[in-house]
Amino acid sequence: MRIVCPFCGERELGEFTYLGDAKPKRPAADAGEDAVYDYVYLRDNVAGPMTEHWYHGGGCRAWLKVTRNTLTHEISAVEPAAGAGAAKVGA
Amino acid sequence: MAEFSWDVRSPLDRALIAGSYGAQGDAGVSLTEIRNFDLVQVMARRGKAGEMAKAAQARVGMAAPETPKAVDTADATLIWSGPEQFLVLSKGGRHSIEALGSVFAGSALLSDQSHARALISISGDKARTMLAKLSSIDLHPDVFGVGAAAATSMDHTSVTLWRGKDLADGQAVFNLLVFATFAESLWHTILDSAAEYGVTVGHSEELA
Amino acid sequence: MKYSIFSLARAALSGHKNWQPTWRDAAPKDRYDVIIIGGGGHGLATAWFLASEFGIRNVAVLEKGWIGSGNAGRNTTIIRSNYGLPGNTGFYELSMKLWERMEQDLNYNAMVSQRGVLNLYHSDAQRDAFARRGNTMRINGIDAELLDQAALRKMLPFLNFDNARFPVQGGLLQRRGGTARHDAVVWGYAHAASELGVDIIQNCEVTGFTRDANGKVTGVETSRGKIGAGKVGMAVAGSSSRVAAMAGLRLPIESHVLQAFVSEAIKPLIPGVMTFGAGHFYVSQSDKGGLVFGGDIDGYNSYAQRGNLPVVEDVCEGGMALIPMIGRVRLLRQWGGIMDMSMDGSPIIDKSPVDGLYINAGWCYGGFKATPGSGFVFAHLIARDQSHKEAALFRLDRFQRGAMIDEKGQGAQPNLH
Amino acid sequence: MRGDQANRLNNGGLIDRSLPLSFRFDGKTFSGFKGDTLASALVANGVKLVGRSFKYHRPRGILTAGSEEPNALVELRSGARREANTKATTVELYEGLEAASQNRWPSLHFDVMSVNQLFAPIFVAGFYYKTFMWPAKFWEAIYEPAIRRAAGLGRAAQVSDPDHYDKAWAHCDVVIAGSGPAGLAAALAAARCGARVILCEEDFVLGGRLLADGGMIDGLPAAEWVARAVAELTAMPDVRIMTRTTLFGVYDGGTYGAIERVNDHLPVPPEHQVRQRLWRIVAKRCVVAAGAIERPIVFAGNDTPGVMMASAMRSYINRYAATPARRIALFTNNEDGWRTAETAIAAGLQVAAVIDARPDVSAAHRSLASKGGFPVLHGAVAGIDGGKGGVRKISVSLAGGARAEVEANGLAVSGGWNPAVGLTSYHRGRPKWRDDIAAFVPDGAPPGMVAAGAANGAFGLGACLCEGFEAGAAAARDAGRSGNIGSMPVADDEAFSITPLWHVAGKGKAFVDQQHDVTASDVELAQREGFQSVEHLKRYTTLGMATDQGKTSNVAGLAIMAAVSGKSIPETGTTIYRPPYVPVAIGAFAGHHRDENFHAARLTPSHHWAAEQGAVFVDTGLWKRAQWYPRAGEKDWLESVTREVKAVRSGVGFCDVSTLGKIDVHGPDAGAFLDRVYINAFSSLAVGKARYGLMLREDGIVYDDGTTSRLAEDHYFLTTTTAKAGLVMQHLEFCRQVLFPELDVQLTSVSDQWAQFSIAGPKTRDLLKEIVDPVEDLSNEGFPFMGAREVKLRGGLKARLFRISFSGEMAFEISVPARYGEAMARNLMIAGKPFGVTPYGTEALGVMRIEKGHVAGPELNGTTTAGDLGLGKMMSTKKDFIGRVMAGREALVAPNRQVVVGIKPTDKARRLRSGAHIIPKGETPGPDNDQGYVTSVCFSPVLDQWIGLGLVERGRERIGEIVRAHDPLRGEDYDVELCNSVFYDPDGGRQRG
Repeated sequence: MRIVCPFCGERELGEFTYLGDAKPKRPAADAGEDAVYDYVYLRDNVAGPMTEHWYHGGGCRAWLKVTRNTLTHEISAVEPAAGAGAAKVGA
Repeated sequence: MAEFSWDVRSPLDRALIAGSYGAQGDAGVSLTEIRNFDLVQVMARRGKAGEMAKAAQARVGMAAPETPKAVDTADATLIWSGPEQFLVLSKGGRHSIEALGSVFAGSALLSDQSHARALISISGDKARTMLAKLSSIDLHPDVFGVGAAAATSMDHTSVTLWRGKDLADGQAVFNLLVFATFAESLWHTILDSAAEYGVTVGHSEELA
Repeated sequence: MKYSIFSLARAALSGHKNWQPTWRDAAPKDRYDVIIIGGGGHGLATAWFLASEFGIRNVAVLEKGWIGSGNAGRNTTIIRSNYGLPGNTGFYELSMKLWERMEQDLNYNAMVSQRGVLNLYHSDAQRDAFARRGNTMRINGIDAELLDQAALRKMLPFLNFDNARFPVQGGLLQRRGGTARHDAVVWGYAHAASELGVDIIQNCEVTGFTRDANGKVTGVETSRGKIGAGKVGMAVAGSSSRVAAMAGLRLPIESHVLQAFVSEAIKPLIPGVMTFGAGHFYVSQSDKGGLVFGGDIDGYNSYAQRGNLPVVEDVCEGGMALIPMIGRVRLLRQWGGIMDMSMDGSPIIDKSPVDGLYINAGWCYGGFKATPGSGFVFAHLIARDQSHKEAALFRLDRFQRGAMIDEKGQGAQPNLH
Repeated sequence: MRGDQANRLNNGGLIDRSLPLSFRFDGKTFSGFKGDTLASALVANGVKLVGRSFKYHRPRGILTAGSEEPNALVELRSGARREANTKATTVELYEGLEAASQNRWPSLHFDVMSVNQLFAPIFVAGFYYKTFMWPAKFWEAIYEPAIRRAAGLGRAAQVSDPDHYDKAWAHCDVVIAGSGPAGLAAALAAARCGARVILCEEDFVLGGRLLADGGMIDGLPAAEWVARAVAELTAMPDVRIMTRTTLFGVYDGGTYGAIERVNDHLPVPPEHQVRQRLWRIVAKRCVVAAGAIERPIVFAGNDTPGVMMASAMRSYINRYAATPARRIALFTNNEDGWRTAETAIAAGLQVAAVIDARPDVSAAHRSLASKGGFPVLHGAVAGIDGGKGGVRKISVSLAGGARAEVEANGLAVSGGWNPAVGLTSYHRGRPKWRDDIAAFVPDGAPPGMVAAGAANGAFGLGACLCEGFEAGAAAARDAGRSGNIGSMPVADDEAFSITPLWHVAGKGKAFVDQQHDVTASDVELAQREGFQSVEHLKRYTTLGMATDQGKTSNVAGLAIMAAVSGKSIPETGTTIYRPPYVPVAIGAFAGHHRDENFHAARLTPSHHWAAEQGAVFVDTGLWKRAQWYPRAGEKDWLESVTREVKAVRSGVGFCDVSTLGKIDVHGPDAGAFLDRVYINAFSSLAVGKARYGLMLREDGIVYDDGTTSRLAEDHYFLTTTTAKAGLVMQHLEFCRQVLFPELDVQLTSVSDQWAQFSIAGPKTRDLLKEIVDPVEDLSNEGFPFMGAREVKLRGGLKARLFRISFSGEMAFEISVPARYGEAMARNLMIAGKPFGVTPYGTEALGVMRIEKGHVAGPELNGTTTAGDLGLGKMMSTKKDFIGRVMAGREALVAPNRQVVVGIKPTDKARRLRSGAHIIPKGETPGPDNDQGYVTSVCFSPVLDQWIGLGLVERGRERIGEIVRAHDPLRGEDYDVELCNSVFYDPDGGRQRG
């Protein structure tokens, strides 16, 4: 598998670390235990295109949001995480 | 009062044995460790990438690279190291962290990496062939030209790789910054990879 | 049909023309007392235990492909009960005891071979962790031995003791561990269950659940029509989330790919099962002679049933680091299975929040060794509506309560278990 | 020179008669030529019997001339370089080659295990599932060892592989598998477009089937055309031709695996060179021009030595000038097979007969037969009279029902051709059936891949060239290249007609899978027993699971299954194709990463100094750390470690702690950021101060700990444990970039920038005064406990000084830029000499932390909470932080949790061991009273006894209770007392002093 890092270009799988589904969002501080349980433990476990967090730790250290089909491993989109460098230019 | 000497020692001080290594005959790979340099990581503050770029321009007279490139200025090399960050490589304290502090005040945060890395310069007509054993990126001259840079990994270890100016005979030069505590181990791996081509080993105090 | 050397000899005289199918290839009836979704080892074992132990024989096992086509048919065949945490320890030992009598129970030779499972350690910290685990095993009445380097040098002189980045210092050995012929386990349960009247229905994919007004599951919709059921159990590791979603459930499970490898057949080289403690590699040698080996999961969610090169390299690096004599042995086949990776690395065997639906899931990459135990406790749960005592901690709500069973201590990150 | 090569033709072939090579097979010396394979050299020497089969130990000969070979497997080389199951058909002959037949005892010609054939009526497919069950314990003791000894094929080397391997990456626009007509045409087209091309050929010569079958291309003899094409390709700088290289797999994102047998054609690799190299080829497009594999027809006795694939026979005669037999018969069901008759006649061999299963043969072939004076028999081979000496007589059942016999000592068989659909199917694709050629062809392929030529079912030479050329051009175009493509090579297409014939009914064993001894009746038995799915068939009979991956057997097997179950072949379907295309040495996948090079080693800045001191090193993750520093006369590690601890506790010592993860946290929001990742507050930390921090995972379990200092308003210096350094960095970047992007904070690893030493003991300050510039105030007031600031050293060097203590003594940690690390160690020795300074290693560090009750790795085991560690009070209630909510779950705050407590044996002479379990006094150990375990132990020089920490149920409420340390694994059981986990200086006076 090769991921096109928006900063570095296409790179080999070995440079990246996987975290998982990027859809769950960390609940607000007052959201309560059920919301956090859901965030930490429950997964859609998508069979098909899924947007995921990958870390380019073997390269530029950017966290990325990679849209990848879990049935075929085909990658259709990659974008930086909100706080990864360029995304915040001028913010 | 005891007499102290504060000798600096490169992380490759023991492992590097100047001379030839591996196959006999014309060496296909030349390895030179560059010792004792200043290396500063410059990272833009949130939303201050523009100001950081201006500050860099004012300081070295060149725009800092915004894509994976390395640019040579009169007395420093600026190497892209990630989004909105770059490394300043220089000698003799001209661009040390102390010297750069005021330059980037307010626009960027600095971290001294001078001692965190070892710098190895690789050339020779088998340099590219040898590097293909270590690097998963495409080093074809059309793809990785003079001034191209990459934050990448070799042997599962993070490195910064860039292509310097070609030598007078047209040979490509690949510069490699490796983490100091991994340097000796990676050095042996490089030697093993290069041995079949014959290697010339040396070290230098001069940036290429 | 009873299998034995005598029936074989008799059959040979008639040119083997009289053998009957090992199991009946049944067509679906309108209704069953219990439907088990998934014709893998766990599903078929559940059906056999329902019929043989709990007296429920009006049972169907629905398999979307051919039986054993999921992880039962693509694992590395290891059996062991060397777990360290309450919940796992007793359960896997229950399973081990069932392995030890399986062939006589089923009248089918699944080649259960107790040649030993050895976990190697390479540091004092690992030794201490194994000591803790081994003592847990002993306290639970399970065999365990802590071996030092001297003992291993005698036993396995080919390991890399002297020229290694992380020299082998010793190991935790469970002599009763070993391997079993994975396909034969499936066929054996199918054979025995079929003899007791269980319907094994292949090429029958479940596409939905039928529910009554109260939401209770009343049956399943399949590629071969609706089938009614008093209770429905799912044993579809790899596809648990997809099947659960048909009942509106989200599970604490991710699907990941685990690769496995076999080498060309060679004369006996490696006696038992061993795991490398300083890298991702475990190996045994099959009766046919192939080295069967594997390592870590690829690390990303996947339903593709195939993996990538970095893991192949990683596993072979581990193999060469541990057993440098296998350098010239050739890797013959690589394949991948979909692992139900749970959030603490341990399985879920529980009633679901949906009335009438029972879950057997989350086996990570350890489901094969659990096959008989899982079948037994799942049958118990379905038949009695109550967890078997050795499966009482495998509850679905344990994450909500904070009662995880986390052998590796990696937390809610499935790709690290 | 011809030597004893009785079956060598005088002329022709691609062998170099000027380079004779001598080799040994089963101890007997033979000769061959450069350009031979082991198989062709054996053929030239008239060797027919080369191996024994897997189950029945039947005598077997050479069936094919390629990597699909099921029978001619040998042990190549000897000793540490012995390679089991090596296909003689792919071994390039070299001087001094040694090979031995396998799976036989005592000899190939007299094999005791061939008695298995007598039991053949019982040893049918799956027989072992039905027996060997009684008595149960006999399986491991008797049955299985016998089966294991009998099974397997060759013997692997029993000692470490002495050769080296490496791995490399290559990048290109178009990678091409195979250099036959389609592959070469594809390479020409792509390269002329300016594409970067890699052409992989598993053979050691380019040309594929052209090498054996010749033909005319662009008006030139094939060999000449190949030479021109290769010359053109070689002249282009961006074309790389890799012979002896098999493209074996396709992975995601256009990554292909290939194995290059760099030096397998030599007795041993030259110095500094590898045996084999694994290539990871990254290509935008791939053209699979891997050709097709001729398939056998299953008939009784089809495994007799001397029965050979028709195309293989042509290879031996044309390419190697070696004649498998003097008088041959041909059995074919298709047009292509006839070429072998033509070849045999051209080589001056006798053709005994052609047995053609088709109702008609062409006029040309009829006239060939009459000219050659041999009959054409319409029918099929029904049996072979022969044995280990080879074929003697062939029995034919003629179309009309009559029988005929043909005397011949070789039989060429052609059952048609199977395109090599492996690569195109490795992403679980299923090939589709084509009736016209009676074969499976690719039905789609992984992204970026296309099949061309025979691999795509195009069997004519003209069609191969055309498909290859067009595929090459399209691939280059898709990769964004264009150029003058030149003209397409052209050739005539041969006619191809086939009448499918899979199995000829007859008496005697008819083998489908020759290597695994799977017969046609085994397939029928499997069907009878319900193993009708092709995957069941494969698993039940082991069809196609041998080292040839069923390349010659799979399709026949499923065709027979289709016939007996009354289904069509496409309905029956294929099994899943799995890489690698040919078996690949495990050593090649490992490459450089073996032995000491398995993983990188990280060295601390003072490593070489410590080595000079004679330190014993321990592996901690990738690090090599000084574990202790033995001195002459010390009898064991314990004596050394005890000395080091005493030296620290009474004087001063130092230890390199550079392995701790070190992270610069910069920016105006640095404090706010740390507040969110630690359970305790850091925004309130004063500049110049340090604080111990604890991080949780989001699930509320402790993740890591360390000391973090505030060096400036917007600059914190965070340390992590050695083990978690990389992971914590990744976690913090996740927090920064994903969870809290609004915070203006930057993170940089400075782990390698700083050499950090812990200096500890009552004389620490005395020593430091020698090192630190006198202007720095090191007094308790000037530099209080938990102070942290930059200081100047004598000579002007700047350092960071932290007044923190892991040992419980008065202690500092001092950091200097890493290249000064070694000098720092030396200077500490010089400066500390008057105070008896003692370097100490990780063992002493560990002893002192246990004496102080500090938790470390064994307690931070991924299942413990802050409360379990006795640090629950650190959890701030005034802020949100990672893990806060989940940490409050009922089971994580239950009162009966196992918590950290001190443990010491009641008998002071007793050694305590980690991993012992805690059982209440007077109870029989069992799962219900297993209350915890000992996590960490040490011999405490201060207390003069073994002590430890443990995780024990309600431990802190049970201080003073005597319990059992139960350690059945080591046969120990003794009383221990639960005690306060801080054994030494519990009120902390020493570290504050």
